[in-house]
Parts: sequence; C-alpha cells; structure tokens
Amino acid sequence: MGKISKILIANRGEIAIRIMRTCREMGISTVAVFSDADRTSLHVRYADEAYHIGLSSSTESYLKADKIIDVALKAKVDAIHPGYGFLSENAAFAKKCAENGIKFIGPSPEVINKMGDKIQARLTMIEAGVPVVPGTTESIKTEKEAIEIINHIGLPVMAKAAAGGGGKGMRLITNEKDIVSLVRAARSEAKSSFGNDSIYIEKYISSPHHIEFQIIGDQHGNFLHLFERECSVQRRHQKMIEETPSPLLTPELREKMGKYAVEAARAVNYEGAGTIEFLVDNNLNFYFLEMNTRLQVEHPITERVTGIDLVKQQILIAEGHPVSIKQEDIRQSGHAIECRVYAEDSENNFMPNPGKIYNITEPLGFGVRTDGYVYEGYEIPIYYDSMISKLIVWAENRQEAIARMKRALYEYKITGVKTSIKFLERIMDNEDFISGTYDTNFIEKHKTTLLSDSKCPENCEDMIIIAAYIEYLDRLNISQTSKAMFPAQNRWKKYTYQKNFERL
Amino acid sequence: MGKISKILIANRGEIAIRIMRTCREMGISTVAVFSDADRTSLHVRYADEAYHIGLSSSTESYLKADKIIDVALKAKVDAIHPGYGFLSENAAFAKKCAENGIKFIGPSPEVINKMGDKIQARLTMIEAGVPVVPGTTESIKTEKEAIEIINHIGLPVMAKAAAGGGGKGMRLITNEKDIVSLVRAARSEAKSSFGNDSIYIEKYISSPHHIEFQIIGDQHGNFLHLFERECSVQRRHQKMIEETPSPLLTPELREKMGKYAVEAARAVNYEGAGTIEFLVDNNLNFYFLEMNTRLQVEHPITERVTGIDLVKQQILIAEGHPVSIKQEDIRQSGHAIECRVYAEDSENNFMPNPGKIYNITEPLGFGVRTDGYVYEGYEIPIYYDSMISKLIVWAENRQEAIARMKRALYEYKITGVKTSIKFLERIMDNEDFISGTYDTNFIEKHKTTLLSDSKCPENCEDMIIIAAYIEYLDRLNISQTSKAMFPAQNRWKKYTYQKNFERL
Amino acid sequence: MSVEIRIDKRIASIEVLKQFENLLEIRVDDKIYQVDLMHNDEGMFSILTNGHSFNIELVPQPKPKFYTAYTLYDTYDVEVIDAESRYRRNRSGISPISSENLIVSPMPGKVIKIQVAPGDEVKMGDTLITISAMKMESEYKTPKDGKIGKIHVSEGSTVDANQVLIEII
Amino acid sequence: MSVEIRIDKRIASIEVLKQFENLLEIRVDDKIYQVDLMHNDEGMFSILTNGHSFNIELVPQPKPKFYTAYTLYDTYDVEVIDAESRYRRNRSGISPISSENLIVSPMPGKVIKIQVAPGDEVKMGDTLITISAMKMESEYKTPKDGKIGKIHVSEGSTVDANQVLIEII
Repeated sequence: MGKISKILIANRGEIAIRIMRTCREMGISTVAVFSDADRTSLHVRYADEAYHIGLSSSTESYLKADKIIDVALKAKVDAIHPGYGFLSENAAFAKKCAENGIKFIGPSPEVINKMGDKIQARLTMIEAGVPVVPGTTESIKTEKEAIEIINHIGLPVMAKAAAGGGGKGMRLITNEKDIVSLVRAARSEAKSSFGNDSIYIEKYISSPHHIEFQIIGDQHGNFLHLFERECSVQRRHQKMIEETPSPLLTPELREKMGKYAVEAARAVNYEGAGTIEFLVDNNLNFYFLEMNTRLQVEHPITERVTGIDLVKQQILIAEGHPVSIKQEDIRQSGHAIECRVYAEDSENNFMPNPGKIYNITEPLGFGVRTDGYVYEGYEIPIYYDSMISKLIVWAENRQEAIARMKRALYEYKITGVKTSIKFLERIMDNEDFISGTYDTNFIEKHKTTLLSDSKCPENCEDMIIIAAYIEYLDRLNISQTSKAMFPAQNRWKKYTYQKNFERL
Repeated sequence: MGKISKILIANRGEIAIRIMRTCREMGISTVAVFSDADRTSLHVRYADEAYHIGLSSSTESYLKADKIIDVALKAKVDAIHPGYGFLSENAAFAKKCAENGIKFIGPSPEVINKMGDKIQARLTMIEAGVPVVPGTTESIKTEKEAIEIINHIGLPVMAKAAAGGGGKGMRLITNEKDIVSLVRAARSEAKSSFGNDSIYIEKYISSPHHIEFQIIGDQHGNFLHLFERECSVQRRHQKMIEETPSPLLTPELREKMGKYAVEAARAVNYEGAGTIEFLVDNNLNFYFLEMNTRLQVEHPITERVTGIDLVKQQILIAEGHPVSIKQEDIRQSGHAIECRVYAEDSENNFMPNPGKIYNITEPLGFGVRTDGYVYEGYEIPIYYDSMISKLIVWAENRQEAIARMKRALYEYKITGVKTSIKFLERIMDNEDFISGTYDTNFIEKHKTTLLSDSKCPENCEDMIIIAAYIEYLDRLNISQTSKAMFPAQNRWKKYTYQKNFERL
Repeated sequence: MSVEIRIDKRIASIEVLKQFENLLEIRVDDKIYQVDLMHNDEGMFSILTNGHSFNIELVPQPKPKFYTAYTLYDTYDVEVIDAESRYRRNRSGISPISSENLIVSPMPGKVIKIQVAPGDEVKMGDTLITISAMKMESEYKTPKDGKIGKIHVSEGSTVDANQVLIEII
Repeated sequence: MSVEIRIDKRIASIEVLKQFENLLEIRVDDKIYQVDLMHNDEGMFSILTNGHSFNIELVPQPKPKFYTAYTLYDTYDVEVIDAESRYRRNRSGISPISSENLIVSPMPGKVIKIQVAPGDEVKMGDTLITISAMKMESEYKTPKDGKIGKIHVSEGSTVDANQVLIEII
C-alpha cells in the first residue's frame, strides 16, 4: 500500500474530528459519514466531503458496514479510519475493506478476530506465557449456560461482552439473586453496542488497578510500546480519568510490563496502534485483561508525554512505512492527565443527560488541550455515547498537573445540560487522588465526599437573586417598548433596566 | 519577601488572563483593574476581584500608577504583576510599589531604569563587552537635536522610543525629506505609548534577523537562559510570527549568544524574567539591540519547548525562592511557533480594524494553544493594542509544526472584524518561510504573493449565493408569521424556509 | 411592584433602592448591596460588589420565569414570583395528580419496553418501563402499590426530559 | 419573485426548482445544484452538494440585505437585490455627493487633529484629518484638489467605521 490521499472516517463526535485534524496536517482529504441525528454535528462540517448513511440509531448507520463501504467506493478513498467503538474492532468490516481494495487503518481481520474476541485473546496470552485473570476460556451464548458457569466459578464474577470494550456490556455480579437480571443486561447491552450478545465470565478481582500499555507495530516486524496509562478512576465500569505516568508503577515494573506488552503485540504480528490492558493488584501482581485493537479514547495523554501523534503513526504504518522511532528514544516527559466530560447527572447515579448546549467556555492556556465536538446551540443526540469532550493537561510533574487540571476544570463552563465537570473537580481535591493511592474502587469509596454539594461562597446566592430580578425587569421592559427594534451596539446592556427603576 | 497570596494584575487583555491562570494554579487570589472601555472585558470576569480605575484612554487608567497603587492597598495585595506594555517597564511605578510595601514582580527600579532606558542599556552592554549596533549614546529630547544627529550618522537610521519596546514609537528613516515627519511620528507615538517622548537613533542594519534570548535571574545570584526566539517576521516593526529554535542559529552560535545573554543579566544583577534582543546579520554577526525587563508577548513558545511556566517562575522568584532549575537540565524539546492574531486589515497596510466580534471558532487538538481574550459579541475597544490572540503550536520538528500551524489557522474562524489569520496562513505556505531562510525584510520582500487573494475553490461562490438567498427567504418568513414566538427546539433549521417555496 | 425570588428552597424579597446606569443599590432580604451589574441577552451576568467579581448565567427553562442559574461553583433552580405567579398559584390549588402518581422521564431518551398495560395492578418496586439514552438502559419502577392509569408513550417512541410516561392510580 | 444576488462584482440570478425539507434543487445562473442545506439564526450555513461540504457564515451589515460572507478561504460582499431594492435604486439615481467627494473613516477610532476648516482650499495629497485607533495614528489626505465643505466631526470625538468625516466640494 502506498501513499494515502483520502480517508473516510467511519465514526462521529470528537474522535472523528481528532482524526481529521491529523489528516489535514498530513495533506490528506477527509470524508465524513453521518446519520440523521448527526446532520448538524461538527464532524460533518469539518470534513472536506460528507455523506448521509442512514437513520439515527447506530445499528442503522455507523454500524452498517456495507453502506459505509459503498460511500468509500463512491468517494474513491484510499483508506478507512474506524476511530474507536462502532466498527473499529469488527473483523468482518476490516475484511470487506480489503476485499474492496480499501486499506483498513488497523490490524488484519485475523488479528482483530483473535484479540477482539476476548476469549481467544485470553487463550493467546496464556500460550505466550502472560498471566491472565482466572475465568472461562470459552464464549457463552445462552443465558442458561452463563448461569451454570457463574455458579461453577463462584461469586463475585464479571460478565463481559466477548466482542466488547470500553466498559459496555459489562456487569459485576456479587449476589446470587441478581445473576439472571445482570446476565440479561450484559447480553442486551452487548447486542446493542457490538451486534453480538456473546459474553464471558471472569473471576472478579476486587479493587484492582487498571493500567494499560500503548503499543504500535508496523508491517516490517517492529514493535514498541509508548508507556502506560493509569485508568483506575472509573464509574459504571467506564473510565473517567486517566493519567501517565501511573503513580503506582515502579521503574522496574514499568519496564517489565512494557516488555510483556511488546511481546503480546509481537505474538499476533500486530499492525498499527493498540492497547494491552492489565489489572494490577496492590501487591503489584499484574494480569492481562484484554487487548484493544484500535485507538483508545485516552490516547492524548500518551501523545502529550511522548510528543508522538498516534493518528499520524497509524496512517504512516498503514501506508507501509516502517516506524521511524526507536524504543530507547521514546521518553515519558512530564505528567499528563485526561478528564472525560460526560453529559450526565453525577448526583443521580451518573444518569446520561442529553439535551441542548446553551453556552460553552473552553479552558485555554499553557498545557491545556480540549478534544470535543459540541458547540453552543448543539443538541446532543440521545443515540450515542454521553462523552462530549476530553480535557487533557500536561505539566512538569504530577502535582503541577493536578493544579493545572483544577484550574482548567474551573474555567470549563458548559450550560444547558448537566455534566461531570463539578464531579471531576472534586476528584482533583480528593486526598487519595492527590497522593496517587487509588484503585478502581476509588469513586465507590469516596462517593459521599465526591457527591457533596459545595455551594458557592458568601453572598453568591444573593447575587443570583439580583441577577434574576434584573433579568425579570429587563424582560418586562422589552415587552413594553419597541426597543427590540433598536438593539444596543454592545450586547452587554448598560441602560436597559434604568426605565423600570424610575417607576419604582 | 515571603509567600504571595494575592496579586493585582496591572494590565488587560490576553496577558492579564494568562497571568491569572497561573495564579489560580498556584492558589493565589487575583485582582483585576479596568477602564471604562473594559467593564465587559474577560479579565474582569476571570479575576476574583475587580476595580474600576478610570477612563478608557490608557493614560487615564492603565498608566495611572497612583490609582493602581490605591487599589492595591485597598484590596490588600501582596504583589503587582505588570504584564507587558503599560507600566511594566516603568521604574517610577516599581519604586512606588516598593514604597508602599507591595512587591513589584520584576527587577528593581534601578535595573528597569538602566535597561529600560535604551541608551543606558547600550552603554551598560558596551561596558560589558557585548557588541551593540552603532548609534547615539545619549537621549534626544528635541526634534531639532534629532535631525542634527541623523544628518551626522547618515541615513538610513532607526528612530526609537528611549522608553520603548514592542515596536511602538519606532520609525525607519531612509529619505531625507521624511526626517521631520517621521521623527515627529516616533515622538508622538512614544509619548502616547510610554508617556515619554525621548528617542534615540541607531544606524539601520538592513534585513537583519531579530533573535532574542529568554533569561531568568533570582535574588540569590543565579542566572540562566531558556534558549532563543526567532522574531524576524515583522510588519510595521511589530512581530507577527515567532519560533524556537531559530532556523538560523547553529548549536555553537546558540551557546555563544546564550552565554552573552546570561552575562548581560548578571551585569545588572537581574531579578525575574527578561529578554535580551539581538540583531543578527546574514554572516551570523550579532549585536545587542535592547533588553526587555518584563514578560514578552511571545513567551509561550519558550514555555512549550522547555516545559517551564514562566509566570510561575516570576512569582516564585518574587517570593524569594532560588531558581530550582539548572542550566544544563533545560532542554529545547521539539519546535514551537507563535502567530499573533491582530484585528487588522492586512490588505490595507495592516490598518487596525476594531469592532464587534460576531462568531469565533478556536482551533483545538494536539499541540495547539490559544491565548486570547475576545469572545463572541465582544466589542474590541479602539483604545488599546490590536492583538486579539496568540496561536501557539508545538510539534516534534519544524516541518510538522508548520503543518500543524496551517491546520490551526485553517480552523481558526473569527467573523465580524478583519484579522491577520489569512495573511498568516499564506506565510505558512511561503517557500522562504518553509525553508527557514528569512529575515526582518521577509514580509516586504513577499508582499505581492502574501497579499494575493486566493478565492475559494469551485462552486464556492455559488454556494454563498444560495446561502444568501435562503437567508433572505428566511427573513421574509419571520417577518410574516409569529414564528418567533415559538422558537424551534434545535437552532439549526430544517423546515423554516419550506413555506416560502410553496408560494414560488 | 412586590416581587420575590425563589432560589432552591429559599424565597427572598428584593428591592432596588438607587440606580445610576449600571450601578445599583439593592436590598436582598435584610442585606443592602452596592453592585456594578452588566448583563447580556443570553443571560450572562457580571456583578462586581465590594470588589468581588461574580459570574452568573441564567438559562431560561421552558416555563416562563423559571431559570437554572449557573455560577462557577454550582447550579440553582430559580423562579421569579410576581403578582401574576401568585395569582396563578392561589387559583390552581393542589394539582389533580400529585407527582408521586406519575412516572416521569428525567432525561430525553427512547422507550425500549413498556412492561405494563392500563389497568394492571402493580406493587412497589415493579418495573414499569425501560428507557434508553446514550446506550444506557434505565428501568423505572413504581414508588408505590397501585393500578396503572393512562400510559402516555408507546414502545419505540422518543421522549423529552420531564415528560409524563405513566400514571398510577 | 425575481431576486438577484450580488457577490463582490458578480450579479447572479437564482431560482429554487424543487424542495423537500432541507434538500433543495436550485439554479444559480445556468448551473443546477442539488444541495443539502442547514442553517441557523446566526447566519451559519452548512451546505453539502455532491458530497462536498461547504461552511459559510453570513454576517449582516448595518444596511438591510447586505452581508459579509465568510468561507473558510475568504470573505465576500453580498447583497440581495429584490424588487424593493431595484425600485429604490431606480428612484435614487446618482447620489448627490459621490464617494470621491467624501473622506470616510474605514475603521472606528478617535479624531486626534483636524488640519482644515470649512472653506479652506486644498490640493491633492494635503492631510485633512488624523485619526487614532489602537495606538496607531493615520493621516487622511484629500484625493483631489477642492474646497472643504462640511466637517462632520470634531477633535477628540470618536468615530464609527464608514462614518463620513469631511466633505470636499
């Protein structure tokens, strides 16, 4: 495969835009696809070309492999970048791309199959000598079978989508009476997220650390890792905060795990960017959890400490270039943290909160990066993920990075929908987080303090009362005069509420 | 001086906000001051406290030392950060701060006097053995005297504000008949910018490179430099683009100039962050030009390649901490470029273009930082500088940095006022800029191609015509029905223009 | 003109004492403030009082005179209570269906499944309806024993925030 | 309804041929386009035609039916010419004072100095007035010989963009 001049991005939201940014820097044309609900999404406007592919539900659009291949052929693209989620780990889609002479930016269908199917991946790792979490080695296709196996392994267990990732289709089962309903929920979510309701069961390791290694491999047998990401701050089994370096790892353990990660990539002759996820317990034992054969949501923190544009590497590798970086030259410089901003109601069990964005103020300044896709007036669709942006900060050390993240979260204002911003700010104030002594049980452990309502300081309530009153008077004023026909030069009003007071 | 808990920022615009960001990260309270024209400026809303200090004209507000000291005392601040411009290089103000027990964040009044007065600075450098540009060694206070001296040195010469900096109050004189009017203009601009109409005259070095070194010094006799900034892309003697490393410097020359910069700082026992500006000719001879005893507009590119927050260093030094960084540990990692976005009409001799901002789309993503202060609906005042934001990119190497800057400029959309964005984009496409072979004559040399109007590609005009027509129909519609009372749920309209077509 | 402002559960009285352009002297309950107040059409307020800078944004709710107020720290429910509101309040009395008799969707979403039919007897905790939003499914249960009344939605339909889904008699 | 659109110096005729919701078939001069067009109240347009994505923003000018159009590449002057505009144009004939008889400020600013008085004789190139904006002073010179007519501003006053400063008779 030679030079890529045009790429179709088979995705939406922030990741579609993030990929297009690198394409533009590389002089590559971009093609967007969109569902009914996404006609006004930013990725449609950012792309050079954009094509409608179906109804709002992702099974009727972003998961329709044939339709996307049709568009790719029509627009004459050289390659398809699948982003994360949707078809990114779908071997059949990767195969169809190849059959139609389109480069799928990612590993081969065989590798996707092997690593994407969590059960096969476990087997591969067992063969390669990497420690794995105890559990089933076969896929479970019926509810009955699942229940039998759970009873055999013994509670607590995790039920996980075999085709899954990103915390979707995953349920922790600790109580016998919940087995049926939770297995059902996991299978139903697996079906709706990945189009496949197979699940598998693992023994549940209580309060582990979730640490993953970024790896890349090219078509010439070069494999290397770009260090780890600590992803233990999770809610509903979805990551909320990631950082690198991990405060848990020692240099020795980092080197050891990095070597295993590279070996895992080599074992399947991996092409492109991928992630090896490990569970680490408090005694620093680690277990292979799964491999994600795609770009990860949290890839920007790795980019920030290594300086390497991962999407650019993906494209260069897809073009057939050998990786030009050497393992010993990759440095983990400074400290990076990512916070995921979800449209959700943290106080109400992190319930998704789609709706219309009223105003946005994005944080800026030294060491701050925002990867988002929503804009003022945008109506967040109910059909897709509730993550609306990622806030990434870098600083010379962890302490400074936390201070910078606090500042950035303070500046970040999104009104109109509820978001996780306040909740994330409280995490930055949490002592366990500040000291770096936390695991995947972190949010559960600190629920009470993290959800405590810190109202604003002295007189602030009174100022809101004053604002509401002025707003009320101002509206009265507008409806009583023809002022609306002569808008003020400056939208900040200086005189409009004067008239009312004369009557008081 | 001990811990600083509260800082008054005696400035406005992007630099006031940039300083407040670091204060917030350090847990320091911020106090803003504002003129009549700036009540709705962002720095007023960003600060913890804000006080009105006078009329719109800067001589009646931001240059009023006494008024600012009054506010500082009233708000009980520990220190004043002057930013750049305004009172930042005003020794009398620094002295007044000290007299009132307020720490001025910057060097002592004596050093400001010595280095801030360009003529004394030249003398100091001559004594220290640093090469300087040939010219006057005494301040010129009258028009008559200036003309005599110019006739003596011989044209071409530069007339410069003795108290100046930032290209203000500076005129190139090449033609005898222009001497009177240009000397007048320089003095008048010097007066209005710095409150002092003294000027000095230097022999004009044609097409030099403008390269400056960032230095810092603490109260304990430690002095170090943070490498250079190449600032040769200028228009109207004001910088437009800066980058680091400079494509001109060799490692040997960099080391040599860095040593001179450190010696210059040591010669005056400099405290805080400062800049040593050099002119470099094509034979790599360099001359001390001037020292700026304050934070520089273009400081973010230094922050980006070294990872060091310069405002944080300023504050730590003001608190009396010794600098904790060692010269040999400071790395110039990757490549950073800054583009200054001015509200100006590039096609019309870079005429300032104040007015009301309609919409803004800021560039985001990996390696991109925007430091600005305007927002949608903001009316840019006519009283202050026309720079509305700075776009800073970083990449692993210069070529990638240029590609990233092009992408960022492409994404950056400001409507309502004319800006330099298009002009900057064309510079990124210029072959001399791409190859790094440019000097201060760059813009003049490439004026024709840099101002050429590249209209948008095929069919684009027709799309504008269609948009205008739909807008027209939509407005007719609104004025004919009471629709305005029932706004659509989504602000993107799907149906509103249908009605009209039924009549067509 | 006597107006009160409700902020979350607090109801405050308010009165403007003096005004010169954007400088106001204003009383909130028993405190008197001098404020420098600027605001724009989008409900953004910048208030300076005694030097302190407050940024407040009022986002209008579908019901007139109801707002969500955003500060840098938190959000509040705000309502302006004027003569008209008071008149309406007094007239309306107790709502015919109190809120605990209604299953309401707290967010927009899509109805995946309705587990009951009108007339069904239900016991506290029974699941009545499943709503999906952003790939997360939520089951809504009845907070009390009772009989299913009117069902306002059907399977596959999309619902808005605060829409009534099912009545329990 | 016959409407023409002027874009910079080009005047184009336009006609909608078919429409279904936001999908339009539309003729511009002699070309026919199928477009998928979305826009909002702030004049932002997203147009897809033949797959290509165009982003256009129309910023209204003080004069009705006049816009500045922003694409990702450039800006254009746009005017909608309808029956009313044509009627006005025909009625008004030639403007009593043609633009070369007027000194107009191209930007907002402050009048620093007026070098002439009504009735003064001036020669082409003479400086008439000095305006300052953003710390840069600009001198405005007369483009022709003539006599100073009305002066619309005074020293120290602020001026808007496109404001008439001085008339030359």
